[in-house]
Amino acid sequence: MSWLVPVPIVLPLVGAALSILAGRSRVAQRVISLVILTTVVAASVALIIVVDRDGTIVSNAGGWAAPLGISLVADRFAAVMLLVASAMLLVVLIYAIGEPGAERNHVGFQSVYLVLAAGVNASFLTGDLFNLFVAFEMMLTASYVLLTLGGGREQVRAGMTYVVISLLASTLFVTTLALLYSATGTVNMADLAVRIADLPPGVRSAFAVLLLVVFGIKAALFPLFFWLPDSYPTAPSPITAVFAGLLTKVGIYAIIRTQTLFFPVDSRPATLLLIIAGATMIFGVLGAIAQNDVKRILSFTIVSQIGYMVMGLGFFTVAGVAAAVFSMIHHIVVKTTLFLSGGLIERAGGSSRLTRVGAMMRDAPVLAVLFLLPALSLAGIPPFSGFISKFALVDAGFASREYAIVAVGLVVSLLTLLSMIRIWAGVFWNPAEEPQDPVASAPAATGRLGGPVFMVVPTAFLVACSIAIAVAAGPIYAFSERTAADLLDPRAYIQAVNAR
Amino acid sequence: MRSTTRIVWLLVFWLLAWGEISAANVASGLLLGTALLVAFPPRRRPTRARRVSALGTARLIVYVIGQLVTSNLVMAREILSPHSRIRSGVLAYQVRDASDEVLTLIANIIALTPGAMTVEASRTPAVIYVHFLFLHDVDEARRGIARLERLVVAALGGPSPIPVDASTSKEGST
Amino acid sequence: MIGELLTLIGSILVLISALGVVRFADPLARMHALAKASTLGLLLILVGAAINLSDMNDITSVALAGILHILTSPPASNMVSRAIYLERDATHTNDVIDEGAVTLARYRAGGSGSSA
Amino acid sequence: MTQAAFVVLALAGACFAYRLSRGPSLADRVIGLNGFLLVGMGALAVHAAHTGIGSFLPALVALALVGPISNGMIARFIERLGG
Amino acid sequence: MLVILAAFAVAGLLLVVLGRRLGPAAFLVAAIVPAISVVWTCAQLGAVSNGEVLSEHTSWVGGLGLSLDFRLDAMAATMTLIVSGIGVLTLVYASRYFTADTPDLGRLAGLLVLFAGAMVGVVQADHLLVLYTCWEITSVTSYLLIGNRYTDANARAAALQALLITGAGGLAMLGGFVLLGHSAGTYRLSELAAKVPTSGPTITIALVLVLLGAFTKSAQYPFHAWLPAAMAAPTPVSAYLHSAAMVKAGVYLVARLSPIFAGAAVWRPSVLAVGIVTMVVGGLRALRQQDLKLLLAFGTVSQLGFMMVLFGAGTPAMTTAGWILLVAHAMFKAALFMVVGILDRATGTRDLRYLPALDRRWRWVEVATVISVASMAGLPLALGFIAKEATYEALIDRPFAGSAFVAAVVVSGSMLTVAYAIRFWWGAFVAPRRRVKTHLTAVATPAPGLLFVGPALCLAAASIVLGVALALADRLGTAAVRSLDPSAAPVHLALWHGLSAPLALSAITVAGGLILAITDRSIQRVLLVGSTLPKGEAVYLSLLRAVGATSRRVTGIVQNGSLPIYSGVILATAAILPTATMLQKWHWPGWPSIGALDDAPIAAALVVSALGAASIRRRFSAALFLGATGYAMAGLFVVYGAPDLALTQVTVETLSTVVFVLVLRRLPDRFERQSSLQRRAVRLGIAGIVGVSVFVFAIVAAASRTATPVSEEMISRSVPDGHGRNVVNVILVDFRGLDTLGEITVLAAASIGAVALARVGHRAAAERGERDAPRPAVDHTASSSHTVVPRIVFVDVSVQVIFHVVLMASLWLLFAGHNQPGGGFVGGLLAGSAFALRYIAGGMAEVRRHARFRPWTVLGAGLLLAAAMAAFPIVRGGAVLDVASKSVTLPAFGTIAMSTAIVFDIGVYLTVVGVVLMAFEAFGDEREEVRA
Amino acid sequence: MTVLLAATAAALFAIGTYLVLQRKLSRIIIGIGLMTHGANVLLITSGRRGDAPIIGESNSLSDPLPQALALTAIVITFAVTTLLLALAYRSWLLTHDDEVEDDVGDRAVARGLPLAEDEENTLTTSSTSRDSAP
Ligand code: NA
Ligand code: NA
Repeated sequence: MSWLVPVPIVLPLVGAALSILAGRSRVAQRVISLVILTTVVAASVALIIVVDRDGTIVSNAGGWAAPLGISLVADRFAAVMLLVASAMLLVVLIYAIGEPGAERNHVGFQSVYLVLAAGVNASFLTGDLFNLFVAFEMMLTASYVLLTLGGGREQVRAGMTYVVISLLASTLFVTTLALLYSATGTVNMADLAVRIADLPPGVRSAFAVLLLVVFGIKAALFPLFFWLPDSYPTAPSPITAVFAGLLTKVGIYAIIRTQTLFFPVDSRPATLLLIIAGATMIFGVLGAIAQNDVKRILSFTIVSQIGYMVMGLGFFTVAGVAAAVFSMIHHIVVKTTLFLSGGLIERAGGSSRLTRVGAMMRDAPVLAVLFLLPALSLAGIPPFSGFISKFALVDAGFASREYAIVAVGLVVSLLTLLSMIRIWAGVFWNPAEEPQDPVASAPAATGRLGGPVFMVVPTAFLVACSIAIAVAAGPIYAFSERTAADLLDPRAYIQAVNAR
Repeated sequence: MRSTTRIVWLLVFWLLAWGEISAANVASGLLLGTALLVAFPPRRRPTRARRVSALGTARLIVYVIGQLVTSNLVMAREILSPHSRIRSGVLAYQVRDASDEVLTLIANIIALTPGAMTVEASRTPAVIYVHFLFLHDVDEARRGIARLERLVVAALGGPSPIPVDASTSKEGST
Repeated sequence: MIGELLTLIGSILVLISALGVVRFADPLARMHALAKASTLGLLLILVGAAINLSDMNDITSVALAGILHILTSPPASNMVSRAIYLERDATHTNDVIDEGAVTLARYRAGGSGSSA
Repeated sequence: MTQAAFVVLALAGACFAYRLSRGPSLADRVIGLNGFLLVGMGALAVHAAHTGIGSFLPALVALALVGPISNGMIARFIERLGG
Repeated sequence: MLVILAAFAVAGLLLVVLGRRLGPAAFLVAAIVPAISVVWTCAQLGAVSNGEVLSEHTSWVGGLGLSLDFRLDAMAATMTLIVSGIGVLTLVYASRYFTADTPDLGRLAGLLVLFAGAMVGVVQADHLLVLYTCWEITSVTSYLLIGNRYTDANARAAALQALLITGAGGLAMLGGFVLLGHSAGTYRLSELAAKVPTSGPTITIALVLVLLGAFTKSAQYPFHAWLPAAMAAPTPVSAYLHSAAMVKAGVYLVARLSPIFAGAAVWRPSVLAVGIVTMVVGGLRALRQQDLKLLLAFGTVSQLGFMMVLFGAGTPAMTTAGWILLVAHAMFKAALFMVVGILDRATGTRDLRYLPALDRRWRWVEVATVISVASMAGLPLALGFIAKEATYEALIDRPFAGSAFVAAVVVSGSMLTVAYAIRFWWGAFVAPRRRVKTHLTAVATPAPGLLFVGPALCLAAASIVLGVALALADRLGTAAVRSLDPSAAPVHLALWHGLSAPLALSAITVAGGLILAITDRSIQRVLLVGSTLPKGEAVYLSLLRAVGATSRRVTGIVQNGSLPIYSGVILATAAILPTATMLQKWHWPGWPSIGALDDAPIAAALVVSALGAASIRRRFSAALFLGATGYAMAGLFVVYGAPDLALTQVTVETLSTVVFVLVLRRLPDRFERQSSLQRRAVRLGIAGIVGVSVFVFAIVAAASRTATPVSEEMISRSVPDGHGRNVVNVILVDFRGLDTLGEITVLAAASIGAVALARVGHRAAAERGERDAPRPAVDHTASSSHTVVPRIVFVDVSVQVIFHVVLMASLWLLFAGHNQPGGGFVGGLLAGSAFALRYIAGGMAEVRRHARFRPWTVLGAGLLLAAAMAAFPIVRGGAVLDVASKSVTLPAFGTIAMSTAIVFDIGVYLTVVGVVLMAFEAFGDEREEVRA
Repeated sequence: MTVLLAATAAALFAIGTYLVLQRKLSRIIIGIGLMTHGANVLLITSGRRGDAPIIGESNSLSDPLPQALALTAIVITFAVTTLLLALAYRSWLLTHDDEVEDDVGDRAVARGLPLAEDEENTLTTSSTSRDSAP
């Protein structure tokens, strides 16, 4: 089955090329994207089944065994992220197509979107640290383009912040790669795992922290997250949804992957991770409470939620990492859903500012449901998936006797609830306080569903997915536990890569 | 230039690049050169076909090399000596054979020699403006350009009546 | 040996022109000085290198570089000179004679169709 | 003698670098950068002759081809901008 | 049990979504499921009363010990009956309370059903986390119910307050539960007693956390404020949530845990203290209310405190009394709320100062009121009386330290209850009639219908029936108390305990209450004591404000919106954190060699040009310095032995310059603002830190190398397996072809972005014409819309000559690349330079005239070629990018090695050409666009 | 790695950092360019120094892998720089400057604009009115 592994990377690239060539026909472009992404989802499903059954699959690009070539490694962690991510990409694409907006009609949109998909998928699958850099760049460059496609003033300003910070992160990544190669003579991840163990302890720990900072910028950790809430909200909703759902998770993925794979127990920055986790949660959620705009609030809660995942990792136990993995799955789905709902709200209300919209309960009850359920899930209210995630983290934290961070996590979840409720009240209950911005778009006619069918249905589907995660939490958590066990004992990974 | 000339020129370049004359290189050079000229056809101008003179070209080259050496010496003296002999100025020179090729070749050769520099050229009228660094004798400088013009025209196989064609004059700006 | 000598002479010519670029007072004059480095100096270095190299492929490469340089560098330096000339302040030059002043004036007036 | 050529070229490079950094006009800087490139081309050739290895000659060819391009672009730029 | 809970959920959701059209009838539909629950529970009563326990277990998240465990014992059955039974009555009542024109009744009915289901879940849960789950669902549904009339600001605020306070308590409780679960090794309530240790700091903390949850939910002082505020909810909601159901959850939890933890040092004192204070404060506040509903709300607070006291003590007798009070309170309080709702609907006010007098048709309402009030006051014959008697009896034995004090407070608290009970009846019915006699302002208020009064009457009847015919409840009560505390003695509910001390206390209570009620006005000053206590609202409000203010202050500082500060923080973090970590286990490997002499001029050039770029205050010159740095980098690549890099660097640098020129020609050349000295000092500081850590890292990392690099193998296998002598190129197109594929993708995406950004203004125009498809390559109309670039003769002709040469050179680099420096990238960049020449000669029109193909086509074709070369081997069953090679021997040509790697490299080449063309497409046009 | 080149890389990083911490996008772009050069110095020096890695020309070849990696990094930086320049260009079209402005929303929060919702005010009013003294 190893032929399946590169499919999620290469297929979108072929699609992107075709899409560029098919520039004169939007319909053709859409068909290409839909077919490609559906196929990728199918491939991801197949991969996760096979990987869970038979163990890690390695596919060597070009047929060159590690460390000569680039190994693509599908283990449980990669497979599950791949599946969730590609499903999100497909659903959001349908939403984007369903939105009658000008920006998504740009001739380049579909191809760049496919490049983003390829980059995200490659980030999960690659077993080579430099190739991870390239995958990041694919993903990021595509994201720069998607963010600024409209060319509006806010988008340009936000784009500057986003691109500059991302470029700094990329430069730091290259620098880290250079230093790592300098110290070890390899960039293959399995190989690095072996060679880093031979480095002096100080150097090892320093590299752990350096990699943490590098990926921490992408993952939006404190104090590296400030760019995120300034840039994400300016993009069109489907774009923000993908960014929010996937891009930061790719950063977290890289953090979890590198920290567990490369560094032996004594050089993992566990305490630092917990401190960062706490600060990220707190500053993120305080930021969310201070905001007045749906998308900005949601953006800040991305940050605070990232703190939870880092907290799970910081325990470095199977329970903790499993909780982190489960959180990632949950959060990708729920956050994407929330931004899609937010897009519908913005469309129906003509604005995403809490003061400009209001009392939408009456006109858009469907949107109310589509927002409330994922919002409660995000805040960790049972029985939704967010609760399972929160409980798993709390459970892991108590098992590790890290009471302080657990307490922070619980308080932050209450504040998260407050921030979600502020959106709920501001959008669906409170009357609008300010008149509509005359320049901004007027509220669109919404109809009974509260929006165009092909926007509402994908959103509803994701809401159903997030509920399904809670219902099927048993098997999903069990899978997360197996994933965590794999991650914390990387011998199987290394062996699979090095098996010639 | 004719297409065949261009292809040959490209082939020579190709062989120099590969540094080896082999059947494969010649074939590929011809093939790619032709392909390039087909894919990116050079703009055809209604100019009279010239017959490039080998002797004229050789004489031109010798002249240029001589100029190169002498002007370099003059320039070196100027740079290294404490006293400045600089007496600069711009001359306008009307070219008799006003074809683009001649104009360009004159302008470029002037650029190769220190002490003189083309600063502007116009097609109609066919005038080049040359900046001299040591303009002690204006007439001598003009004669220098005229000599160059003669050599260039001889090398390119002129002189020819100037074909006044509409498209060229429209495009020429200055 | 002869190759190395040519190389050294070429280098010295380049250095002299560099001194000229430093010493000369106005941009056009500096341009003249640079033309020295870009022609004879570099060509001598290339010839010297070609003599010293043994591989035929390498020699042809050096030759190619030389030919291409002669081909491409004049129009470029002409363009730079032209830009300097057209944009400089006509009233503040050291030129003893400027037969192009008319052209210059017309250019400035936008008669050339330039949108600058 | 090769070493001497390198030293001489380095000195020339320093002179061009001086013009590049002092200007004062943009054209002067272009001249400086151009000279800098020429020194680079010269050094490449000397290097090749010195080591007998032709690996860097394609770079020499490329420089001969593309070096003037930036000059031309900048010239067009100065034309619009002035000075 | 799970089936019934699921039925609640499904029915609730269906009503929320589809119940819109039903109008008030939705409530009758909604009553079906609770009715089923009542019937089902009654059917189990026989078994349950015999002490049997029904249980169900369904696994949920095995790995976390989460399973859906439910059980029905007598206590759970009691609560289920209360919750479902009163639920049915409330829903019937609501169908008359709301008029048909009220919007969204379906949603309200559905939420009530959902809430009822969650409440049933709370009482039937046998798993702490399932209990928590249902608990939180009640919080959320109560939020939505209280705020249902969202146009009312009070309702919204009250809903939020309820949610936040109970939510906070819930989270504390979750923490406590997890701690308990970890200590006991089980989350099963039924197993907890056997397994949990009852002392130790962990248990203490856990219990405090759990109690926080219980106190907030049951509106205990000082967390009680949300309950009176929640009276903004429609009255049926209050009647249900705030008397019978939700507020009992905390009491229920305490009742469940008391027998297990009463021995723990923290348990009894805290529960009793909180309960006592709540009871008194609630009573005092109730006496001061003019709004009947608020009076009941504070009465509920007081009664909940009372119940806390009873259950929290953890003695069997107190628990018994608690059980009776629980049942009694549910009945009389729900009935009274319903009465208030009826009055409110009919008269338009709930203020006892303005209520009109009601005529005889209202007698059934008054009957229900009198009975319920009597039960509340603990007058004989009513169930409330028995509860009070049982309490006094339980306390008289002084079962624990301080019980005398508790008894005294309970008596006083009960006096207050009597007083506000009288105040309620008097204010609602008697006083208005007296006012009518004096002022003659009687209004004929229409009497309520049967279904409206019925539920209240039913509850009142139950209060009397149970109060008189106690035997009915005897068995259930015994079983319930024993299900909580197996050591409890049988409950014997008796109307008449004989002339005993409890009776005397009851008499004192009633008498005291009467006196309080009569001297109402004159003791208001005393009652002000109640309002001088710190108020829960105030605490809540100041907390909420503090959170808001803190969040804004912190966010204002941290998230200040300034990119330089963000960059500075990131760079400083990236420099300091790793270096500091390294310093913790510091080991200096010693200085490496100073450096080769060859490098010195290059290093100098690098640093000088970089400094130039930093110091110059003109945009374009800075770009030139960057270019010089780039060329110096190429020099470093040369001395380090990296020809491909040198080649790439010079071509990239040239094209960068081209792009810089294209863009910067539009921007003003000079930077204007000079920043303050202080800012520059900070910048310099961060720059210094970054520099130092790079230096340290570079030296330490290099000195740590022990292993041989993996590239040794690449060198040895380049020719035999990679079929190329240029190892770098073999790496790029073969060993690490995936990197290259990704890289050209980045190029393509970036160029698309550049075109999109730079040509935003053009799109609208294009949309009108050809649906913004990329413009065709040969666009003769284009030149008319763009300024004609001044042509220069010598440039025109030179470009004519050089153009094809450059293209030829690019092809040479492309094809030679596998064996000598070159390759697709450099080739493509050089070909792109050819078009730059065209641009120099004649601007965009010239580029379009000669490019022949649309930039998009070139870009797409290149990418497709490369991606297809990568994908094709997969189809054949090989690995991605698997290179196939074949040697062909032709006569006169010799052996020619054919490899798919070269096809891949052609793809790279085309992509790069496309990118350069796209860059011109983006920035090339002379005309400056309209401001968008 | 030598002290000289480590110091060169450090200098490039430091100067780049200094430029990146400014407001004009063109300066930031140049700063990032310098930092990338610094990273490439580190990359190229992370491998062995030697003659061009072309088989058959020499016996002491330089390490080809960092070269390939650096090449990829150079091209990617070029691509993204182009995009950033497009942003600068667009910014100039919109504002006639390429200055990176502060985020409007963040500034609003920092200036302490009140929360728009009426939760707080409502609570204040309703809770005082509710418990009216008789
Ligand atoms: Na991100
Ligand atoms: Na609002």
